[in-house]
Parts: sequence; C-alpha cells; structure tokens
Amino acid sequence: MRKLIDENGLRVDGRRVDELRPIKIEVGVLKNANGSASIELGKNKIIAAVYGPKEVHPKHMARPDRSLLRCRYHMSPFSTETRKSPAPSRREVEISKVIREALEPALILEDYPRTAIDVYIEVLQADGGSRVASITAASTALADAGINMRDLVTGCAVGKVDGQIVLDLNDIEDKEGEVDMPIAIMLNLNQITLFQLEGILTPEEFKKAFEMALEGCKKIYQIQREALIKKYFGSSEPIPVE
Amino acid sequence: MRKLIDENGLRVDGRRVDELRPIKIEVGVLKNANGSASIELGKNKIIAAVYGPKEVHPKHMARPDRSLLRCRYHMSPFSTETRKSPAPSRREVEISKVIREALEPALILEDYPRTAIDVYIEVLQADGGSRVASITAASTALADAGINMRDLVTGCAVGKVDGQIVLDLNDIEDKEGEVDMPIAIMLNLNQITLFQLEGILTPEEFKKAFEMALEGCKKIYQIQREALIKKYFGSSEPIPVE
Amino acid sequence: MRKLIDENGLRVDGRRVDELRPIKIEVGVLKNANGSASIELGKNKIIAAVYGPKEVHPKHMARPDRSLLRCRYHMSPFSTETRKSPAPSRREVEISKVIREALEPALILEDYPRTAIDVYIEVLQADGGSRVASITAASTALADAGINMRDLVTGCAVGKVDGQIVLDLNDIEDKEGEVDMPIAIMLNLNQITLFQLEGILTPEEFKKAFEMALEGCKKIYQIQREALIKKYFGSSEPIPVE
Amino acid sequence: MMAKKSMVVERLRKAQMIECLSKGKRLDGRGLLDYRPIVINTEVIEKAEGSAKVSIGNTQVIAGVKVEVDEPFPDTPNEGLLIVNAEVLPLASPYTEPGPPDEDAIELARVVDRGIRASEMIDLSKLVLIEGEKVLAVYVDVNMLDLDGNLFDAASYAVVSALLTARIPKFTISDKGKVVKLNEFTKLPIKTIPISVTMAKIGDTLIVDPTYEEELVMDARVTLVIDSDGNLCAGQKGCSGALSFEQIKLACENAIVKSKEVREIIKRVTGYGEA
Amino acid sequence: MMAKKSMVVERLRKAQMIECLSKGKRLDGRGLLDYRPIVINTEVIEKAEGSAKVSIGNTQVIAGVKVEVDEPFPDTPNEGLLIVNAEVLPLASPYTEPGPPDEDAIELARVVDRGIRASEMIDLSKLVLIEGEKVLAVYVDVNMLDLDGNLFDAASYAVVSALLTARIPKFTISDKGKVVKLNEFTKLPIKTIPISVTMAKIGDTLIVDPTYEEELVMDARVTLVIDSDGNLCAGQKGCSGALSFEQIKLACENAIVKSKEVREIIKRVTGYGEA
Amino acid sequence: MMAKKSMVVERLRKAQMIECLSKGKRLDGRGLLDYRPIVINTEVIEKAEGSAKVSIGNTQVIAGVKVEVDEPFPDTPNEGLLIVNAEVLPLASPYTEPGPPDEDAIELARVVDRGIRASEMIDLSKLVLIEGEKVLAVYVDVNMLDLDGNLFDAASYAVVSALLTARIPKFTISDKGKVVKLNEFTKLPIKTIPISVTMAKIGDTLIVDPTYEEELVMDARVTLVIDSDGNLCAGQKGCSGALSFEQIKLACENAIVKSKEVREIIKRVTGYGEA
Repeated sequence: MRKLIDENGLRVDGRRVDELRPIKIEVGVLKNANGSASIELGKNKIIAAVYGPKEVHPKHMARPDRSLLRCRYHMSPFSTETRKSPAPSRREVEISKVIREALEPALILEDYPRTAIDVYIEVLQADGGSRVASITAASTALADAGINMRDLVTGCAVGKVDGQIVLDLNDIEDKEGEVDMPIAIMLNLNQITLFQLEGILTPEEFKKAFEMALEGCKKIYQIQREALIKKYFGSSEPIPVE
Repeated sequence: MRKLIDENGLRVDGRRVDELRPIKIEVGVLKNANGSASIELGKNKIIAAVYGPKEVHPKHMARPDRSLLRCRYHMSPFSTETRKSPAPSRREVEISKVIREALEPALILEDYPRTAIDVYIEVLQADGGSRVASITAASTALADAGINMRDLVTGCAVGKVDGQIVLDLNDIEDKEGEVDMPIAIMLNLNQITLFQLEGILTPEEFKKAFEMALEGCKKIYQIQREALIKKYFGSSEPIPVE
Repeated sequence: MRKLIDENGLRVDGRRVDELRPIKIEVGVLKNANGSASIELGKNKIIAAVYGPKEVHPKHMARPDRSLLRCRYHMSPFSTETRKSPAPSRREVEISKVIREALEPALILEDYPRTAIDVYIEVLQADGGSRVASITAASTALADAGINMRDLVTGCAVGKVDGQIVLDLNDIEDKEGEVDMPIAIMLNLNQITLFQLEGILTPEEFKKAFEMALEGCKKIYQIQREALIKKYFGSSEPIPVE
Repeated sequence: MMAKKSMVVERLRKAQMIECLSKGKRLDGRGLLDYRPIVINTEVIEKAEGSAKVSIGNTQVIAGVKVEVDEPFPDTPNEGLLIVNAEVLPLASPYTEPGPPDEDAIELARVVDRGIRASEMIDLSKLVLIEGEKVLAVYVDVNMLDLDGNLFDAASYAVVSALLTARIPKFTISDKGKVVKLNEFTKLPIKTIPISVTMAKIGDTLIVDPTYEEELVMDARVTLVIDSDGNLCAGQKGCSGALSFEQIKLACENAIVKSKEVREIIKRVTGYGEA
Repeated sequence: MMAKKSMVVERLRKAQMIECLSKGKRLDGRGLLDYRPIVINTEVIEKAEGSAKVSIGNTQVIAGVKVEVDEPFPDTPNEGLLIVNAEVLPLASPYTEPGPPDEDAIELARVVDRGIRASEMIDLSKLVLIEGEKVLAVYVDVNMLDLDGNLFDAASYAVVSALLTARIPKFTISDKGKVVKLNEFTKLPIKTIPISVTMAKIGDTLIVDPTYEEELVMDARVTLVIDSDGNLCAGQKGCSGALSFEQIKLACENAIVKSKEVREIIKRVTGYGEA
Repeated sequence: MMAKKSMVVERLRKAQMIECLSKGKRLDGRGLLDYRPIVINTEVIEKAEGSAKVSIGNTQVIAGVKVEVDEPFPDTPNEGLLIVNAEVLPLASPYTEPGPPDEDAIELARVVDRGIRASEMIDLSKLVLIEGEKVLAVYVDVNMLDLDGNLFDAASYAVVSALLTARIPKFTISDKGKVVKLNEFTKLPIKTIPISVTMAKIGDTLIVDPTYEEELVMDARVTLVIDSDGNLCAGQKGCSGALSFEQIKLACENAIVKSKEVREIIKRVTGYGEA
C-alpha cells in the first residue's frame, strides 16, 4: 500500500491534512431549469438542476400540506475510470435518498402544497466526495430556483488516511484510505442533515473529524454565497455575512 | 440412479409408501397480517399471510360483484440448495397462478365486492411438495383472516418412485422419481381445486395415485383444523368433525 | 468478399439490378383484428394487424383533436438465422418509430378524435427490406380496417452492391452490400414518408437510386391494390388506376 | 387476455350455453367432445430448423424450432436442452397488449413444455456433443396469431409438429476438440408423440376444445397430455372453479380417446413413422 | 413502506408522543434508551450454511447465508466476496408491495452491509481459494417478515448472528488446479462483532429502538455501528429532519453503551468466543 | 420530450412562423439556412479518453469516449467495436423524465451511430489486438444537458469531436498472448469527418438547425450526414409529416453546402489534420 501522507505532512496531491481541493461553483448554467448550479471540487464536475414547484404526476402522490421533494443522483457513463452502465446502480439509489434527506430539512416545503420539486444531479466526472459536492451544488440550485429555504446546505467529507484525520478526500484517499465520513450541515442553524460513516474511528477521532468537517463546510459555504451573489448582484466579491 | 425404496418397502427417509412426512401448522404467526399461518412439512418451512379484504389499487382492477384474489408464491434466496435469485422465476409465476386458482373455489368472494384479498406465501425452506404445503398454509391463513369460505383447501402430492405409487414426495423423490402429481381438494365438497401431473402414469396407476392423495389430504385436513382450533379455542385436542 | 453481381449483370438470386423479388400480399388474414394483411417479399413473411379506432388507455394519452397512432414492429425469435430474443431490441424500437412516422402522413387521424389506432407488425421470417415490406403490409391492413387515408403507403428499398445501384436488396445484399436506402411513398401524392440511408452515395448515385426506388414502389402499389380488390370485390384482376 | 364484458351479458350468455350443453349441443353445433377442424402446415419458416402453423377453428398459432450449441445445465451434464417459450402476440386479439409474457403466457409455455418433457418425446441424452461441455439446445418459440380459444392444444400441436419435422444439422468433434457443424442434416430423436387434450367445465358439463366464447364462461379448464401408449404424462387444471372427483376421471377417459384422433392427424401431416 | 394517515391524526399522535417523551417515558412504557425484548434463534434453515431469526418486539426478520465459489472482483483479487441483500416481503406489513427492492430496502441492505464490511467482521482475505481466480462468495439475504420498527438493527443482528454461526464447507485444490469441496466444515474467519444501534429523534429527544408508531412521527433516524473495541465503524443518518451537532455526539455515546448490551446477547445466543 | 400546449396556441404559433418563413426570415432573425452559433470545447472530462461539450445556441450536450478491451462480434472478428449511446438527461428540460432511453433517445443514438459507422470515420479494422479474440471497444456516451432543438446535430458534433481528439492507450501482446496496456497513447484511426445537417420542414419551407420552438410546429425532420468528400453517407426522415420528392433533393443540396461550414469549425477546434 502506497503512503498517502509524506514526511512533510503533505498528501498525494500536495495538500495539508486540513486543506480543501480547489473549488468552483457557478449558478444558472442551464436555460431550461428553474434553478441550476455546477460545481467543480478537485476533479468532480457536477451539474444540479431544479424543476419546480410543479404539478405532481401521478396525482395521488401529491401531499396536501407540502411539496414532494424528489431527487436523482446519477453518474454519466464516462465519469469514472471504468465506464459505468447508465442504468442506476444500488449505490446511486441510496445516494439519491440520502441527498434528498440532506436537502429536505432546509426547504420550507409547506409553502408549496400539492406540488413537486425535482432535483436532478448529474456527475459528469467523479472524484472523491461526489455526494457532498452534489449536495452543495443542489442546495445552491434550489436557492437559484427561488425555493424558500431555512439555510443553504453545505456538504464536506472528512476521513482517515495513514492514521491521520484529513479533510476532503480525493479519489485515491477515498479508495485506499481507512475512513470516509461525508456530512452536510445547515451552518447558520448548527444542524446536520447528512451523516454517513464507513471505517473505524475511535470516539476521540470521531470528534476531531467532525470538527474538521465543520471547518471545511464553513469555507465551502462562503463559495456558495459568492456564486449566488455573482449571479444576482453581478459581483463575486465576498459580501460580509449578516 | 440410487434405489429410492428398499427391500423392506421403506423410502429414503424411512417412511412407508403411504406415509406423510411430519407436519406442523401454526396459526397467527404474524402480527401485521389479517391472517397468517406457517407450515412445516418435512423440511418445508413456509409462511402464508393474508391482507384484506382491502381497497384495490389501481382502482380499475376492482370487480363490482366480488373481491379480487391475488396470490404470490415466492422462494427466499436461502430456501434452496443453490442460492435462488430473489427475482420471481417463471416457475414461481406459474405456481402463484395455480395456487390462486386452487384457493379461489373455496372463497365466497361475492361477499366482498370492490375489494382485494392478497395472499402472500414465502417459502423459507423448500422441500418436495412446497406448492401443496403452501396451499394448505394459505387456506388456513384465509380462515384465520375470517374470510368466508365454503371449505378449507388441503393440498398433498403423490408420485411414482422406483415404479411404486408413493405419498408426499420429499426433495430427493421429487427430483429423482418418475412422477409428481400435486393435488388440492375441498374435502367436504368432494372437489378438486388443484391438479397437476408431470410424468408417465397408466390409467390404473393414475386412479391408485389419486386415491392415495385423497387419503393424504384427509390427514392433513385434520391438522389444519387442529391448528385453527388451538388458536381460537386454546386447545390442540382434536375436536370431532361435525 | 464474394461477387454479388455476375458478368451478365445478374444478382445472387438471378435478378436483374432493377428487378423486384416475388411478392405476394393477402388481406384479411386474421379474424380478430379490425384489419390485417400478410406480405411475402422474397423470404420475408410478415403479418400486420390493425386494432382501432378504439378507446385510449391510459386516458391522459388521448388527443382531443385526433387519433393516437401506435406502432410495434417485432421479429419472432425464429425469424432470423440466429435465434432472436423476444424482448424488443433497440433496432426494433427505432424501426417501430420510423414505420409509425411513415404511415401517419397517410392517415386522416383528425377523423377519429380521442381514440387510438394500434398497428402491430410481426416478422415471422426476415429477409432484406423487412421494414419497407412491413410498411406496405401495414398500410394495406389500415385500408382493410377502413381507416380514412389520403393514399396507400408503399415501401421499397434500394441500395448499392458491387458498385451498382440495385433495387430491393435481399438478405445477402443487405449484409454484404455497400448501401441500403429504404424509402416509403404516397405514390399519388408524390410524397416521401420514410427515408433512411446507410452507406456512401455520391449525389448522382443518390438521384439514380431514388428514381429506381420510385419505380419499385409503383409496381408494389399495384399489388397492394389488387390484394384489396381481391378481398372486397372477389377478383384479383388489375383494375385500371383512376 | 381477459375480455371486458358486462355482468348481465355474461350471466345471460352462460345460462344460454348451459341450456344448450344440457341438450348435448354447443352454440356452434359441435358435439361435446368434438374438435373444430384442425389444420396443420409444417416447414413454413425456411430459416427455422423446424416450424408449423396450426389452426383449430379460428385459433391460429405458429411455432419455430431453432437449434444452437450450448453448455448443458450443471445438474444434467448428459442431456441436451429443450426450451419452450410462448408469446401471445398483441395482434392476436383486442385484449392482448405488448410486453413480456404474462402469467397466462408463462403457464401456457410451461404446460406445453411439460407435455413434451414428461412424455420424453425427445431423447435429450442423444443431443450431447461433448459430455458435460457441449450439447444441442433446442429452442421452440410458439406465437399466438389469432385467438379463438384452446391455445393450450393449438400451441402444443404446433410445437409437436415443428419438432417432428425439424431438420437439424449434424455436428462432429474436430481433433482439437472443437464442435464443427457439418453440411448434413438429421431428424430429432423422437420417442413418442404426446397429444394435449383440453377440456372446459361449464356448469356440470365437460366439453373438448373450448372456443373463446366458451372459455369466457367456463368454470374450470383441464388439460391432459397422453403419449403414444395411451398413458397420461402431464396435466394441468386451470381457472377459478373446481372439478369433482368423478369429472377428473372422466376427463382422463375423454383425453385418451381424443388423443388418438389428433395423433393420427399429426402423423399424417408430418409423415412421421413413414419410412 | 409509507403509512397513509390523516394529517390531523399524525399531528395529535406526535404531540402526545413528545409530551410523553418529555417525561422520559415512551407509549409502551420503555425508558428512552431501552430496547424491546430481543429474541434470536440460529440455525433455523438447515439448507443454508448459516441462518438466524431475530425478533425485536413485534419486528421479525430472518437471514440466511449461502456460500458459493466465485471469481474475485478485478480490483480485489485477494479477497472473498460478501454480498448482503435485503427484501421487505409483502407479507410483512399492509404497506409493502411485491416488486424489486425499493430505495428503503436498498438503503437497509447497504447500511447493514457497510457495518459488516467497515468493521472488518469477516477477514475476507481468508476466503481466497486461488489468488485472483477463485474465492468464496458469502451471500447473506435478509427478509423482513413482520414490521414494527427498527428494521436496521433487527436485520443487522440477524445477519451478524447468521454469519457467527455459519458452518461453511472446506475446499481443497486438486492437482489439476480445480477447486474440490470437502465433506468437512469450518467457521467463517471472524475478527469482531459489529453491533448496530439505531435511534430516532422525535422533537428534541433521542430514543433507542423506535417502534413503527414512533418511526411514523420521527424527525430523523441515526444508526451507528460499534465494533467489539468500542469504536465507531459505520453510520447513517436518515429521514427528512436534521440533528443538532450535540445530538450526533450524544447518539455516539448512547450507541457505545447500548452496543455492549446487545453484543452480550448475541455472544450468548451464538456461543461465540466459547471454546 | 413532448411539450404540452393548447391546440389554439399551437396553431397560432405555427401560422405566425409560416408567415415569417414565407419572408425568408425566422423568429430569431436567422436566415433559413443559418446555424445558430456553434461552440465546441474538447478534453473537458479528463477521466475519459476523449470528450467534447457542444452548444448550438441554447442546446448543450456532452460526449465522452471510453475505450475497453473486449471480444469482437462473432460475425466481424477483424473489427473493433463502436458503441454509441445517447441519454436525454432529466435535467435537460421540463419534459424529460428519468428512466431508460425512450424511442426518441434510441433513434438519436442510432442515427448518430449510423453517421459515424456508414461514413467509415473510424477504421475499425485497425482496432484489432488479437484477430477474432481481442479488440478495442470504443464506447461513446452522449448526454443531452439543455434542450433547445436540433439534438441530432449537437450530439453528432459532440461525438465526432470527442472521437477526433481522443487519446487512446497503446497495447501490446505479451509472450504469453496476453493483452498488455502500455503507458503510451495514440489517436483513433480517422478516415473522414462526417457532418450531420438536420433540417425541419415547416409548411413548405425547409430550414436548417431548428430550435425547440420550431420543432414544436415542424411537419417533418430530415437529417443527412455528409462525409469529407461531399458524399451522402447516412440519412433519416423523422416526424409525422411527409416530404415531397423535390424537397428531399433540395435537402441533399443544402446538406452538402452546410456540412462544409461545420466541418471547418470542427477541424479548427479539434486541430484535426494539423501536423
């Protein structure tokens, strides 16, 4: 097994343990969608689109007191090292579900009774952390669609590599590392909306990992805000948080 | 080919040619179902559950003059020597159909217009005769659900092994024997509700096999009754047939 | 690669370059269908049936101003050299679509609002040109069903074999030849309703091929008419075109 | 495959039919145990190794046989494969829809298959090319073209006739152990001719070869397959009614008698048994 | 798996439950961190290499282990295969329908699988027969029989218990390099016993082992899997609500405590660790 | 992919469009034979061997090429494989739903594939590693991202651009006859650049590169693919209307002219043909 952190504490892509990969978010990338956003995080290239609130088909699925949130996370056949069949895998079905449940706490679905809101996520290129990047993009697209929200949702993964807790795993760290722990939060509400863990952590390591993930989310949140501001106010300058 | 009946007229599991395997029926084994029963017949372990009468979805399938009986016979992946795919096989589709058609003559479906009655059968472990054991369990579960019935339906298989007509084939006899003939009857009405035959019988052998199957059904019918009595009257003592 | 046209200008089945294979059309071959026709063209054996105008299920697919035309082109498992799976292939899906779009211009669908017309085509034996033979049979079946039409639709393929433009490709010419160009026309309206091309043609070759296909269609059209006349007027004698 | 009809019409039709049957007659004039005319044409699909088109009255079906080289099933290394599929084509009736085979088509295919297999019509042990490795797989696909009742018998006769007249290629094993197809042909190894006889119970009457109209009101259906020696080799009861103990025995007797008639037709048409 | 209920009833039930939970009690009288009675029976399916039936209160599930010889995945040539499937059978509740596993069943199977895999319960490197060519594939299928909440834990305990008691055949490699099954048996190579602890958040209260009624009104669900050393090895948050940062930490503490209790039950029932 | 719209609005829009076209103009100001701006970016997906993102006006598509080692088809043992798939992603328009490709997506993929294949763009005989045993399989998947008409041309240009710029690994055959991937790269063996030109017939006018709005009212669609020598190599008529004999000839002439313009754009963007 190759070493994933060198003697200087640097990772295979030269990052420090608590450093994010380059990240870029763009809002309004699709004309047809009611809201859309693309994200690049490391080699991840992901587009999220929102359609709705809209009529529900079939009608009996409509909820009289709120909107029906539906979510599809899908990987393009060319997004992975080995070609992926376009049919949804069990992994994609599970991730679609946890992403929906990560976005739902932030949405004021009661404002749109008897409607549906569809979130479609296409992973054009996959790197480590595609599900958390997808959540970040999707919540930005929901804001772009003008859906009433309690807060943005921001996702970030943390993990354990060569025995050390590290932020924002890339593909190699994800595959060869010991632990992957993706989370998503509503930063201003101190709430976790996605939490998954795979791999062994002591209770102390868990706490450290969790704090590191929160720090990552804070940085990504700023980039989400800037992307929205850039579209709506024509400026990409950071605006002070209220 | 190994001999399936020895010089003393005993079969591979020590039974005589007209002897049933050990059989055990229990009523009310599931809390959620409106009626349920489990059966053990040799190594068969089968659960049958009844849901209904209930609303029909989709509605256009409802019948204005009777209840819609639906039936699903399904084998668990671990129920067979070699793991079985959980997707329904063509064999399971056919058996689901013949079981439904074996139960339907006993049910007074006219008493429940515009409803559906679902019978779900899960074979947790399969041995020879799983379809007839399923019918026996399912009709007991239908009685447990309080569905109006003309009679219990009782299933039993008969076959030909080493040239002899034998009752209640086990797995080896089913696979290596010459003939399998599962039947189901309404004992008190002298009616056959399931009849299948696979393998060569002379007309005389057919008559003999048929009579032997009827005798088997009579014994199994008593056990069905006792299981119902045990649940509803707290006793497993045989009560004289009216 | 074997030679497909010999020194006398004759093809593998002895035809001249502009000669059709033997063709036979019969009308009213199925009792249940509202209209039906069979065609034999070379080794092609194809049945087309029409059901409708009829109620649409599901209802929301009905069009308030016209009938909904549906079409299914399907090959029997035994219709090809190597057994074909009965599940529809992508090729069958595409051909079903282009056949529907080849028939639709001829049908006065506005005369049957809120209904559906189903065209089912079964290829019992496939030879070169099965899609154009299917169109010819299907439009004859539509006429047999009494659907209001602007004209019959007549299909014919033309291609390029050993560098020469040839009419009505058989199986070997289709597989080993250079170009296949199936077309369908409404002869009396000078309109093309199906056009496909696969293989390289110079603009001049294209014009020549197109004219040859039109000549083929003219001959086939006569046979369509005769088949209809035979059924409805009991005679197979050609009746002069109005 | 289920017709939509009003309950009132259904009850009237059934009453009328029972009335008629009680006089020993059927609506189309046949006797209770009469088949409609059976017409069989074989070798109708040149690209198939065997084929037959069968009509019984207005019911039309077609079967085709394709033979391939395949691996045997692990539990029967010394037997060739026989795979029977049935499709009720959407063009066959107003009540059939496109899609994968439904439970009716699956039952149909399995009962036809069971008759062939249980009668041991084909000696599968003679279809082995290399024991445990390469065998012939005989695919029989039967399509329903036009429905007017009694698909079980029509499909079965088509499959049996296609198998009886199939012309299958010979194979040899090369020095390197490869299967090589020869340009010679042979017949399938036939041991018996199983004949399916399907009866409907309407009221208390058993009739042979029900039409679609009769199937609409029948209480139960029973199919029995009889081999050339007059033995039973497969059976299937269908539909939501029951049969009395006496009726099942009567059905067997009827089947044995009727199977002889039909077997003669099939032998004549296929030329089977002639030198 | 979604119950139909009127909104009014739903709100009333939730209010009542929150009221009750605020006093540290549950509707069935349990304390917030109490499990219902856990009953485990192993070796209930003789034809499976391992099996276990588990009930937690009225929830009943059954798991079976089947072992086959298969090829390894190309990217892990030195590891055996572990495949966990879950089916919520239609007989298990009025809200389940026949059909392929839906997203709930897929999530369930994947979370159970993740707990086994991430804890390294089974030493997959010891399931290799011929490196890169032949390995043991361990299939674990878990069926939900009767639903009353907390399927995640019930399914997980059934799978773990079936694996702990599985009796798998030994294999040897013949001179010709073929895999030969021996008539001897062994246990799976077990390294740890992962225990799943599932909690529901209702209002602001975390409770362990929710019933179906509690699941109907819960805001969020969190499952944590703890290994024999008291470390976390898998986790999954579910449902449309959120958890506060404090709640996730509290959930970890609860899970570590409760996992010890359950592990003792499983060890006792399976006899694991006894000479 | 079918928009819902009222019949009245549809008729008005069509009347307006025909009126406008009769003056030789289109609603967006283009001439009848003008393309919208075509923007092509290649090598946008590093993990794919080749890729291209193409927009024509507001229509956006992306194609990726993946190369694998596979077995040839039995009937073409001396040719590599080319497999083109198309998906209209649900994010691409309000009228698209998740699910397997429908007939529109299947036709799209097959027509794009036909243009590549019939033009002999790629010399498939040069993709053979071991004759009859191992060949390169070139998968091209094209996703529709944002729909505003003329998917046929956009998808085709994306596929062609991705193939022209693909960087595929070299392989060698080891002494033991195994295929070994080298750490060297090469281009695909390109013989010609096929260019798809799609026209819509609205009323009696033929226009090039229809928008979604124009597609809503078009009577027929015709796509012609022209190779580098100005020959026709593939064609497809679509939609429920017909074309006159003259229109099909006119369509060919238009396609030959327009294909040259687009080929120049693709050559410039991909650098194809430059030393």
